[in-house]
Amino acid sequence: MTGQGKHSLQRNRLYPLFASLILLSGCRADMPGFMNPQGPIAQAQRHHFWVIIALVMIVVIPVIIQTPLILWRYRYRGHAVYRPKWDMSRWLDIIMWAVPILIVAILGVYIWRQTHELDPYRPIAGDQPPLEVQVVGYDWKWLFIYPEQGIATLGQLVVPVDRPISFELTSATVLQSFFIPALGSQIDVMNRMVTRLHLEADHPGRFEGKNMQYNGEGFHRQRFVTRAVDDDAFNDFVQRTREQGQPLDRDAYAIIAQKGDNRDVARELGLNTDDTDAVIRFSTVPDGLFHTIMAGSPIDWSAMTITPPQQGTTRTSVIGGPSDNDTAPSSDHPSSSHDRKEAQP
Amino acid sequence: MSQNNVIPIEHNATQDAQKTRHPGLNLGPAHAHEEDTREEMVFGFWVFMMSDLIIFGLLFATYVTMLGGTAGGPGPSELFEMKSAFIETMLLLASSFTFGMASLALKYREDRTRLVFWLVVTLLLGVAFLFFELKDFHTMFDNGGVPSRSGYLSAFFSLVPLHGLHVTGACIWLVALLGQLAVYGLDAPVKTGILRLAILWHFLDIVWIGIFSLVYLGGLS
Amino acid sequence: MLPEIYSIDAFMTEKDRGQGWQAPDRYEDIEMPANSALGVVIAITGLAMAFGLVWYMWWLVIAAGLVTLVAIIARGFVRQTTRTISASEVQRTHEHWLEQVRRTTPINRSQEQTTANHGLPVPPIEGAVQ
Amino acid sequence: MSDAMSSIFGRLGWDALPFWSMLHDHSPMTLINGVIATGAAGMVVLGALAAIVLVSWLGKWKYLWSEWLTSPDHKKIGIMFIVIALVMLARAIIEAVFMRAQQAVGLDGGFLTAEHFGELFTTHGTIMVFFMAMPFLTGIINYVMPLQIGARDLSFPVLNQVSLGLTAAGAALVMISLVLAPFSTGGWTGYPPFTELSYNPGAGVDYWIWAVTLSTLSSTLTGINFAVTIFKKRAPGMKLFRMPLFTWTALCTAILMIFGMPPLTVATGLLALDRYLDFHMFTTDLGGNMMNYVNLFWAFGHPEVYILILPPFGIFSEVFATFSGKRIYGYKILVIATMCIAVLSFTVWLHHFFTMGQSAHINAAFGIATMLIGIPTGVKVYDWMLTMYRGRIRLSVPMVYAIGFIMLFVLGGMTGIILATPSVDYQIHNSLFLVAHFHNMLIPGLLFGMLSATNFWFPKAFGFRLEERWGYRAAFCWIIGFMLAFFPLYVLGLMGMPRRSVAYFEPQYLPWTIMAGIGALVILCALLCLLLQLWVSIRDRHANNVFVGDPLGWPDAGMVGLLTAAGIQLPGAARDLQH
Repeated sequence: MTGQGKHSLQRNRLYPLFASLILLSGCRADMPGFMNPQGPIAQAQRHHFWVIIALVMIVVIPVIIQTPLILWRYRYRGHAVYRPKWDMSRWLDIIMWAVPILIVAILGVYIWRQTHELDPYRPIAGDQPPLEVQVVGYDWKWLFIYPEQGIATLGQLVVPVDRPISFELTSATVLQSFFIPALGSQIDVMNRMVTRLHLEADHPGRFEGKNMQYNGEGFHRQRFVTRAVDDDAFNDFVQRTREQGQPLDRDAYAIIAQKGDNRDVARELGLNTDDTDAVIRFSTVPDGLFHTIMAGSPIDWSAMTITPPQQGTTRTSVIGGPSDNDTAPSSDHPSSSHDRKEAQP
Repeated sequence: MSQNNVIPIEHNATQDAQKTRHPGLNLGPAHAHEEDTREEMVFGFWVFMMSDLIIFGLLFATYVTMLGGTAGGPGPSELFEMKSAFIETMLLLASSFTFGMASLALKYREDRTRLVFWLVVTLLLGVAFLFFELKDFHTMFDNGGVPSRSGYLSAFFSLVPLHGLHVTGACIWLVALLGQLAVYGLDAPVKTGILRLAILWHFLDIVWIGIFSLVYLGGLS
Repeated sequence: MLPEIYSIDAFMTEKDRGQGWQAPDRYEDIEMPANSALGVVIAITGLAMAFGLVWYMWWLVIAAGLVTLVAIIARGFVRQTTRTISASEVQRTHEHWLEQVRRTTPINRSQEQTTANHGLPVPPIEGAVQ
Repeated sequence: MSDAMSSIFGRLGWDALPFWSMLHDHSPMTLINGVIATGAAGMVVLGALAAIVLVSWLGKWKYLWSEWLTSPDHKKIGIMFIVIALVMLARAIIEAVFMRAQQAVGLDGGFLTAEHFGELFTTHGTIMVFFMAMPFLTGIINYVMPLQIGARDLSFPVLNQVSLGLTAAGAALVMISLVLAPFSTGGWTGYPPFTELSYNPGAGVDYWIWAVTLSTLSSTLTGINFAVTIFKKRAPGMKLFRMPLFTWTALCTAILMIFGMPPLTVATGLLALDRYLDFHMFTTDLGGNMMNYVNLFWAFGHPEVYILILPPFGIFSEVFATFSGKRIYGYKILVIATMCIAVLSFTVWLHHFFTMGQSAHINAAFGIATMLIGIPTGVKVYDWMLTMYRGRIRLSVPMVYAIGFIMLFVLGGMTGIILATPSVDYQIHNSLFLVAHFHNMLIPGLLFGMLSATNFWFPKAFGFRLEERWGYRAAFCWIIGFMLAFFPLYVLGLMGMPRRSVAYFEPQYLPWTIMAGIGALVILCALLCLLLQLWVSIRDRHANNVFVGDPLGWPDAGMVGLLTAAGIQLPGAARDLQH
């Protein structure tokens, strides 16, 4: 991405109109969100944001500038020419239609390309294979399962820097929206459905993560910290989680499934709640936990082994149908074509 | 500037009515006066039908998207009975035909007895349709086909009974019109009432054809 | 009494020519819709039904539904749906109003926001500095 | 005994009273929120009682009944619609002030409970869309459109009464929910499964469902009525392309109502079936699919925003022309642009949920379709500027609103294009940026339009002009208040602050939420200015009498009797003042 240079160039152009935004860019280092991007996706999004503003300004600026000029020039008691019956000019009309059509045409091509490029379902190319993370939304916390590592955390997501992350997401309750602004896109999570998201962090650091879709009184507390660390630190984190964490067993899960935020879970689990980040580590998770939650079927608590990596979950494949977990294909199983949720009228 | 264009000049009312007469109003030349005074009502009813059609269209679309949502419960092949659906279709088609006869009786000013006769036959056919439909639902319930069982059945029971509810409403309207006919004779409101009810009746027939083909035939094929 | 519209801005054109505010040659009776309580009934039953549904007061839902149905059917039996305003009344009102127009002093646009503004403007003149 | 009680009162119990929880729990939060809720309930009860006492004291029951409540006159029904809209506007603005105040002190806490805040944003949104905007524009169209086309009344005057009755019932239901709480916390969109019985068993969501259903039924009937009137009751010689622009926009709005309202009726109806009869349309289990709801809701929701914005476009077309002393520029172009917008509005609903995981093709296609709407809208803005060009512009009160509209609306249009870009939308969806955007369209667009129309046509309705000094103050308060309240939300959205959050933990948000809170107070001032304007105008009505009216439409006797003792004969024509 072209980054800083192009951005500040546009900034100068927009100065008179976007005083507030500029003010904001002044303290950008301090600013959360994608104006201070920490990954390629968010950086591209910031770039698009300014490109679109620059293009649309071609239509907007004349209105903002000319309206006061017209008001002054043709004011009552002014001396400008008065033509009460003038109501049509072919040339002005052609320009009026042509300019927006041209801009929309350019924008259209641009959007088509960028939408495909930044599709959250599209894997990010990288030297290393992506890190698989499974995310489950609860009222009002997020559970992160690392299927390759066989561990899980709550309240904190730890990812290695410069390695793509491939998320599989679902919700154990109502509709929610998973979002790490500094890294990139948000995506909705729904029960009985799996959505996908691909992100990458290119700076080490701590970034806010949240839920964007209102889901009850603890909504604003449904937050987590994303920690982007180097590979050694990540391995260290995995190791420590395996050693120091507690198993995600039936009792622990019952606590997670209750309504409450990270801190409530920590308190119930008997952990120190003074730590505002309230990171909760689980050393082992049941087999196929993510998909059983997604499918709403009972969890097999006897199979607490390290899960092998999920293979080849493409967007068109069916995930979590009854065949996927023969542990408990109950009769109230939904038919499972909801992986890629096509919106239909 | 103001397009509030005002010049108080007399105009020729009859000429104007000729110009704007709506083609959907088909009472015939014998009822010219009713056409002039009431054609707005019939046109308005057409517009209302369009709006109603949107409701049915959306429910059809929803039904199609929910076809997979049987959640292990009974599906079309376990629940639907072709014979009874066919009887219902025939009853409704016949009732549309008899309503057509009633419309003709009205249009050509045949005696009122004939009009009433066809209307009553239509009403009876409509009630018979409802009877069979309810019987169908009853059988479905007995076979575990209740709306709370699955998303699919919910979609079915939000679409088909809504049609039944419309038919019920149409029957009540028909009774009310017969009442008006008895009290006021064949005056303009009764005539346009019959005309509008006819539109509704044929509309419901068409919706049922949709239900029969999409829900019953589609489900059993 | 209804105007004949022959172009966009017909009224403005008439006023420009000094031909605005004409009396018609002949006045006719006009029909207006008669009062009806149906709106009020539906408002009350609609509220009652919704309130009953919210709090599970089923008797209220059924009662309100029945009243609605009866009211709509009863409305179908009403034949007196219009009232007539006689030609003489139309004429009296219209001529009184024309008289008002004649008595009112037209104002310039600079007087719009003063108490001299009684709603009658001086027509705009092409190219004039007003 | 309890059986009998429950069959009479259903599930309504003492705990529905807003001060009930206060009696059992004395924690400061409960007390503060209980006092606020009780105060609101008290205002509803006192307001209703005051109205009853006032009418009785004046001995006006018979007059109210025969001249207003049972009157089929489109002018009176229009005015009653606007009265409902103004009452609901006042309530929803006060709620907005509470929300902004909460967020201004909401770093790590605040004074409102999350539950209370949820009810506030739900009622605020529901009221503003269904019980402020819709009745307001329905009222204005009701009043003005038949006069513009020379119709003596709407095609179906009694149906018009029924529409009014249904809207009034819905508004009353929302008001009752203040006294017998709670209301839904599911937002004005009411997304399931959060609004399903299993997650929200209380009466709140049911209040929302039935209030909205009453409103949509009303609007569908209104749409039919308006469309038939415009097609069938135009004065002789008034061809379609001789209709005033406001009537054109009314026609487009009516068509959008006819086709756009049924999807919401279906959505709320199915949600009601889920909640009342244990259906599984939108539940998570047993094969339900909440995405159907989202599609249905926005198949209504997107046409709805054009239902809201097109009549103001028509109003501004009249206002710009009148106060520039000039013909409207490009009449046919404006009509065509309006029709384009109306048609395109049905093709973009998916942009309300780019983040739901559909494929990039679909997202991109809907993003581009959304931008297409920008073309005719942009053309309209330029047409209005060219209408002023070579005119003689008088900055009257309606014109101030119009200028505020044109300058601010293009900014809203720009943020709309930003939101229509799927890749960027993934960042700002569900954030305060979105909230700022649609307020940027609806306040300068819809509300300024309505207030402009009120100032513009008031003399015609009541025979005297509205006082101008307070009018200017209201207009400037609205413009400044809007900018202060909503520009910071754009910034907050870019910083990733979610909408609907009662509190937050990022200190960087604080300056902006405080600024927005100040903006909300300025808007409250604007509301007070509007009330003062009305009061002063009525007080000084004799000085501002307008005698000359417009011969279109038969004036009903007693039209303005409620407000002027003069018993004015014919309502004056505002537009004639301006030439």
